[in-house]
Amino acid sequence: MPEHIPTVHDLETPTAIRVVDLVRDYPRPRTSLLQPAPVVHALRGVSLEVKQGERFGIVGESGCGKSTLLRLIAALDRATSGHVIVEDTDITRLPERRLRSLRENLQLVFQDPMSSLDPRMRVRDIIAEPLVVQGHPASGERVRELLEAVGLSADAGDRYPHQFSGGQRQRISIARALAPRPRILIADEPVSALDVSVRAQVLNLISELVDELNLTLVFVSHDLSVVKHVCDRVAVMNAGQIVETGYTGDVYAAPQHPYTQRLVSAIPTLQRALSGATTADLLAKGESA
Amino acid sequence: MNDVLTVRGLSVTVRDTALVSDVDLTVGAGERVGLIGESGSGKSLTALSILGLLPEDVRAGGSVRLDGVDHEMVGANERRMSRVRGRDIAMVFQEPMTALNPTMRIGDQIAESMLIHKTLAKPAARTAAADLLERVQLPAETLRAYPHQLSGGQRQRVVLALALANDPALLICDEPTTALDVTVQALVLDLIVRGVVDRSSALLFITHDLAVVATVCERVLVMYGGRVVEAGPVNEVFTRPRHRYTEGLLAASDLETTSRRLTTIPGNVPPAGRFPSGCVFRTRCAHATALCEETPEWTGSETEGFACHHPAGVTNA
Amino acid sequence: MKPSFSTRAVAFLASAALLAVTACSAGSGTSSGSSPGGDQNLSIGLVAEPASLDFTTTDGAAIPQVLLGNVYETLVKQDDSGKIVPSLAKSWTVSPDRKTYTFDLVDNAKFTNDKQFTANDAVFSINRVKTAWTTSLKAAMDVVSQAKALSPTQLQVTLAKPSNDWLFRMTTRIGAMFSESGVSALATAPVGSGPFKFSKWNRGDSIVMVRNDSYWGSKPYFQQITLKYFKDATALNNALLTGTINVIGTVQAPEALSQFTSNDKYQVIEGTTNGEVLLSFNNSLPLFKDVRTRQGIRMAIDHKALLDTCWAGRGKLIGSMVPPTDPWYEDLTGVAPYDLAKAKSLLQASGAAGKTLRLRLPTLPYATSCGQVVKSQLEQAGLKVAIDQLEFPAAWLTTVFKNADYDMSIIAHVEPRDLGAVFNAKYYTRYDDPTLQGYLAAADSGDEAAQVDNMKKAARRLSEQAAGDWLFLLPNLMVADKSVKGLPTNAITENFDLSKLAR
Amino acid sequence: MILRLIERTGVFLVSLAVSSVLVFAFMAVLPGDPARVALGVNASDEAVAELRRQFGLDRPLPTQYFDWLGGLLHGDLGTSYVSKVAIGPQVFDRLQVTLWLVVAGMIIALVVAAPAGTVMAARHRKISGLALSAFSQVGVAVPAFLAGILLIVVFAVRLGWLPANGWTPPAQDPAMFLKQLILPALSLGLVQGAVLTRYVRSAVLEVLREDYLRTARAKGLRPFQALWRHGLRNAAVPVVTVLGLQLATLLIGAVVVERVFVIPGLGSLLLDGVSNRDLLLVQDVVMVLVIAVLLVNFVVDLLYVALDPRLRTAS
Amino acid sequence: MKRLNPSLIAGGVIVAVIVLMALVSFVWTPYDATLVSPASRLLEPSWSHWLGTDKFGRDVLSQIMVGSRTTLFVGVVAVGVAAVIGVPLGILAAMVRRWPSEVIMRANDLLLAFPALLLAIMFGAVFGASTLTAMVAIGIASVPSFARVIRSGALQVMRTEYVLAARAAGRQPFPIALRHVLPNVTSLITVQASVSFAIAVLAEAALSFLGYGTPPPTPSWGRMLQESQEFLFSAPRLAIFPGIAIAIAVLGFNLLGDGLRDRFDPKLEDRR
Repeated sequence: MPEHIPTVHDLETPTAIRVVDLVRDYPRPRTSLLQPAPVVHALRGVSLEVKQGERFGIVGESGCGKSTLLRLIAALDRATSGHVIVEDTDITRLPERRLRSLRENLQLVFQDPMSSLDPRMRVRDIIAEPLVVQGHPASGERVRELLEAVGLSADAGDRYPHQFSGGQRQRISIARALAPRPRILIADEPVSALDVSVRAQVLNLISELVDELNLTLVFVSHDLSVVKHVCDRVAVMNAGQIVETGYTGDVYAAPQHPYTQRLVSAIPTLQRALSGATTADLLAKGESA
Repeated sequence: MNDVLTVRGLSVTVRDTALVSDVDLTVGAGERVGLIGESGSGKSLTALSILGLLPEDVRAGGSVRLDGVDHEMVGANERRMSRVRGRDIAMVFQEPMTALNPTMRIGDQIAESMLIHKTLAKPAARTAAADLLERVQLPAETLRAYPHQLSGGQRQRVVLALALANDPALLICDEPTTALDVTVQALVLDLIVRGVVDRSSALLFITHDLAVVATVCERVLVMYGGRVVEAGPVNEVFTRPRHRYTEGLLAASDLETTSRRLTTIPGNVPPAGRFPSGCVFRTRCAHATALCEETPEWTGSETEGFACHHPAGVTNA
Repeated sequence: MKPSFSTRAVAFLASAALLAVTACSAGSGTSSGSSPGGDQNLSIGLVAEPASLDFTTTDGAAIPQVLLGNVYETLVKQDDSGKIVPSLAKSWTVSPDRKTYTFDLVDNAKFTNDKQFTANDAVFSINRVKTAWTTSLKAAMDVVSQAKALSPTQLQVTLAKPSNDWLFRMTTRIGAMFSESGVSALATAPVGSGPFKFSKWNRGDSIVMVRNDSYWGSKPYFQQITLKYFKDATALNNALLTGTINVIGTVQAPEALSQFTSNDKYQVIEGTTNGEVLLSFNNSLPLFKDVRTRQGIRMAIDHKALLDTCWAGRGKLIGSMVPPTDPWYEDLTGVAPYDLAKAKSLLQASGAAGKTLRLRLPTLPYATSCGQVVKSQLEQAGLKVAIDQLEFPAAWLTTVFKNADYDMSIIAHVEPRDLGAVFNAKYYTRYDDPTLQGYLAAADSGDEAAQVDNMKKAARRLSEQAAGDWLFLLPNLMVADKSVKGLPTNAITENFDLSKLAR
Repeated sequence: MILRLIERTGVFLVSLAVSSVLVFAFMAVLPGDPARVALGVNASDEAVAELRRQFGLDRPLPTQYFDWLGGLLHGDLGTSYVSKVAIGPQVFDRLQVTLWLVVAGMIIALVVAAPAGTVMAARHRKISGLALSAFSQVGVAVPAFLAGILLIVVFAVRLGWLPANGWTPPAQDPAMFLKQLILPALSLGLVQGAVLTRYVRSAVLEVLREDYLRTARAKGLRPFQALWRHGLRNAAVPVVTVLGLQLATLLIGAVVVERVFVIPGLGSLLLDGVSNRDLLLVQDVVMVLVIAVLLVNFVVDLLYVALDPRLRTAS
Repeated sequence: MKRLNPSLIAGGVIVAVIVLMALVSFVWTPYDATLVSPASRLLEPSWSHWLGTDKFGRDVLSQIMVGSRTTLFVGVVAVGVAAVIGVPLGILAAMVRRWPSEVIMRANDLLLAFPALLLAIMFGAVFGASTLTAMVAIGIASVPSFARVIRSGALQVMRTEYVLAARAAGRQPFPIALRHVLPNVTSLITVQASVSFAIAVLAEAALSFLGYGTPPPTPSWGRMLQESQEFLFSAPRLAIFPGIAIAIAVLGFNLLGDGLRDRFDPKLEDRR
């Protein structure tokens, strides 16, 4: 699928992440002994490139394969075929023990603020975990520094996750991700479980940190509006493939692929609604179930 | 236009904690009213107390009246309420994946709503069910399917079909599309709107999504901390918010802004029942003063007004 | 272990501890004649169910209890007083050298397969013990050098050497008379000449016997007798209380007797058995080679208190390995009376005091019960006792009985006249005493008077040497509906005679 | 669906094969030479050797195993070392007895547990629910044999209504059969019922929290109607699992009740076999029990499919 | 907000009393629990013997006190064996790939085909009847239920994002099992342990009744009950006291299990 290889916008900038023709099939539990196990094609040949310092968005609906793609990029899962190259290292087939530099340079923030923090650990230990694993001294100093960076007071370290609200927990998650001073931050739907009033805070925080620490950001969301706000470039995924890639403004204003067009038109916005758009208008480009 | 639903002074408490206080709410025939609020604002509890389906140890107070039902619905006994539910009021819940009985065929589940209220006899109910499925754009084979064979969007349409089965005077939707993808959401929202418009039913639509409520509804009530803080026509409230919370919410959800920084409301939404006394928003409000420790009076009419000591759009001292 | 350790049969086996009720032939009640209202049924509750019906290849007391005397008959049998009396043999003579026995047989006995009983069947049965039997008891027949039929009603048996014991053993299962053509399915279809026929076996539950209407002797009263088996003493009691059974053949929970004694619907029968409850010592161990240890232990035990505590005071105190029904019985309880002070000093002297002895008990009610009393009493005399429970029969037989891996044990030896068999260098008691063996040999080969005299000496020798401690003699305890007659007072034979029972 | 059946059958057969090896191996390490125990301790070594040869105990273990397995497949369970009679008919008879007992017990348990558990769940915050709950807790805590003894004391000995013990095959005397079945089935059923009640309660509680029950009530079903029409079938799924497990446990667990009520069941046959070192008998009984348990599991598996359409095919 | 529920309090109090009784019995009992004294056999309850004496003249109260040690021993051994095998097995089955996991769980199901009592009797036959062998058997028979419960709990933990985060941070499987999975299934382990404890106590009683339980002279409630049988009519108290003790102990552990489950299971308490 050569047409899906992203256009490299700036040849000078080194590549942070390159994904080449990535395929991931999951066998489903057999339904019979006679037939081979059915296969779920989670990724059907995905290629993309993220430049250093870029804010790259991935948008798609549930089951489109965006989470699988993230796991492969973070070496949390094994590809069926294809390659993932992070900062010039092909990590696709590396054994766990040789992933040390990836584990330091690439960190993740997850969607669910309830499930992303171990309820039995103190916040201080949660934040220090990546450091301890990598063999760095987990000084209280560093933990305090991180807490401060995400806008939490230093005494938050002594408490347990359940003592925090959703937004605060997401801050802790971000602090943990930043602990080993990564160069790449991958955020998987980091705000979709948050209240609107808190969502803005967390989005601001991520933005600020990315700027301040000069991070490469890969931001995954089902919400095109959020991606549009945060990211420079976006890839739209559907059914295990990238259907469209481009600058977020362009994709949003003039979607090329029919799926993207349908997606964009289905998003209700306040402006459109106030100017008289009805639910029927959301379906302008056809419908799906 | 007569009022289908009239709620007066509704309160919901669990043990001694108030979760919803003093909610007044009217929905007229054919009217689409939105109830918007973040988590813990009490919007779902409000809906459940209208239906009388609150969890066991949660109590409702105040008054809920429905046009055509000759009794007070708060505190009414199960027998009376079960006659009202599904016939006069129907409800679509948030989570389509679990809202249907996994061991019963779709057709039977839809037909059941009609059989219970004896609106139709068995064979007729069957035909009616097929008809309803067609209205929500599902094929007739769906009748024989089990829920697990359908996608989330399809299931939500089934739930909508069985809610509309008896042409209810009032349809309550509680975050009906939150769990769905955007493209699916568009379809379901359209089906809901068409369903109520066709029947001239009243709609009470609950969501946290401003854009959705603006698209679906004509009038909106904003809830925060178990109270209605502002009410009015969608265009009015979303363009000229009076309550400081509405104002903040609008700003925080504006992702179209060209600035990299979004406007935020400081602090977090407190858990249900832990909101401050007086003005529930005062702990997060930049305009709060000592005055806000007193509960602000409702300003304006029942359909259009707000409860704020320092409303926006007024030059304040 | 060799098949035989003397001319004497090793009578004891697993049966011992199974507490067989062995009933004597002469009942206490009046027995009915030949023509009662014979349509009556009776149900008797027993404890140990047989594993098979073939006592020629399967050990245990349960099979002869049911079949001997009822289905199979012997040439001679024991009466209530222990005397040997005629059965299938009308009379017999012994040659002066005491080696040749000539039996005159009855001429009207018939097997249930309709074959007449003849001297040939007797020869066949006696020879078959040597050839086809596989149980250890067959050794009792080793002394026979020849058996031959002089006529259809006359049998001559020649022994290799004189043996008083042989004739006695002929009253036990060894002497059972089989039909030459009736041994093909002994395990399931026994054929005998007795007053009852085997009818049905509901395994795990009951055995049904029906009257043999063509029996040559006086016919039994009951048409059908069901023997029901209960593993649990309480269940047995309940069965009688609720009318499921009419007779408890063996009371296993003597403490529970009070509920019957206080109720005039029931009669309680109490007599003696052959079951000496023995606290056995492993006499091959250095500690037990010292007679002071053995005597010390005997004197440390307060037998009266023990009997009261563990068997509700039912049973008889005996001072040696002889029950009161044997002709050479003497009361030897005074040989080693309870004397704690003396016991302590004896144990001190022998160096046993302070040592830990393993008391390895079979999992049987009386052993478990008495073991705890023995432990407590011995510990007061300065010993330490560690109780081990071994599953009976398998584990106990292997560990204690076969390998003699024990210090002390408790088991009831219920075989008749088993003194010589039990106190023997090759037996698990490991009691090696030439003096004793001398007395026993003399008893076996001498005439009746010499036998009684030598057996008395043997019993006294055992008691004085404290080869073991005889805790008590198990009582014959039966409970029955008041109306049941003919129940035996004493239970000193291998069988439970059903033919005397009546209402 | 048929393919699923074949697969389940495959799993069942493999489990059978593996467990047969386990059972055989376990018996092979059981101390106590069966031939010697059968003959008595004083038997000569020659006689023991002869018996061993006769029973084929002198052959290599794998040969013995396959012989045994072959016999099993033909329904021939061999001949007992101790009683020298065929084991098959015996085991079959005893199994029937135990099955009557267990099934009667389970029926009583179910009859008690289903309504009681449902009420406990539906009224779990009300006095009636709590009272039932407390009652079932006490029921769970009473050992089955103690319950049996108490029942005998009260209903058989004191009141004389029913026989204290014993067993009559139904074909022989149906009235007596029923009379004798009542007390043991009750002592088994009440205790199991108490255990089952707790599972029914939690299953129903679980279901009561399900969204679809709320949907049903929003349709206009009254709480009990909603539970009846939509809840019970769903609650049945976890309960069936427990029922299967209980049935399996009871096959052998009934031995205690068999002992109390003097019932010639499989459990008591096993106990006798163990103490007599009737090795082949024990091996056969254990195998039959294991087969029964696996069979129950297999049936439970199939029942799931009947109860839960989600398991039929993943669309 | 986690509140103490009545089950938890009741269960906790009962279990605490039993533990206390066992501890006290090491230093003090009214009488020597194993001393046979024919003179004082079968005494009715009185001021000197609160619960009377048995047929050996042993003080029933003292025996019940010392017997609580056996009860606790029984539970600890059975639960210990079950937990030590079942917990790692369950966690392993949750963490390995599908096939090995399938094999582990099938083997586990197979063990389920050998009911506790059957195993106990067979173990008794092989290793000799003793409390320890019986309880090891009961423990082994309880492994499947432990493994199942722990596996399903561990699977849930493995699906959480904090485990994903730990893996992304470079944690190896073993430390993940130790630091994240184990602590988060402890509540399940506690509940299961409590329930298995009750089962073990009941099993000991049943085994004692069959003669495969605690051998004399060690006082055990199960054996006291068994020994009391012949006195059901003349001295029913001999059965009643140990019977009540067993029932209360089982009740206590069951209540504790229920209480812990209610407390740990967020679904049961809808409100925070």
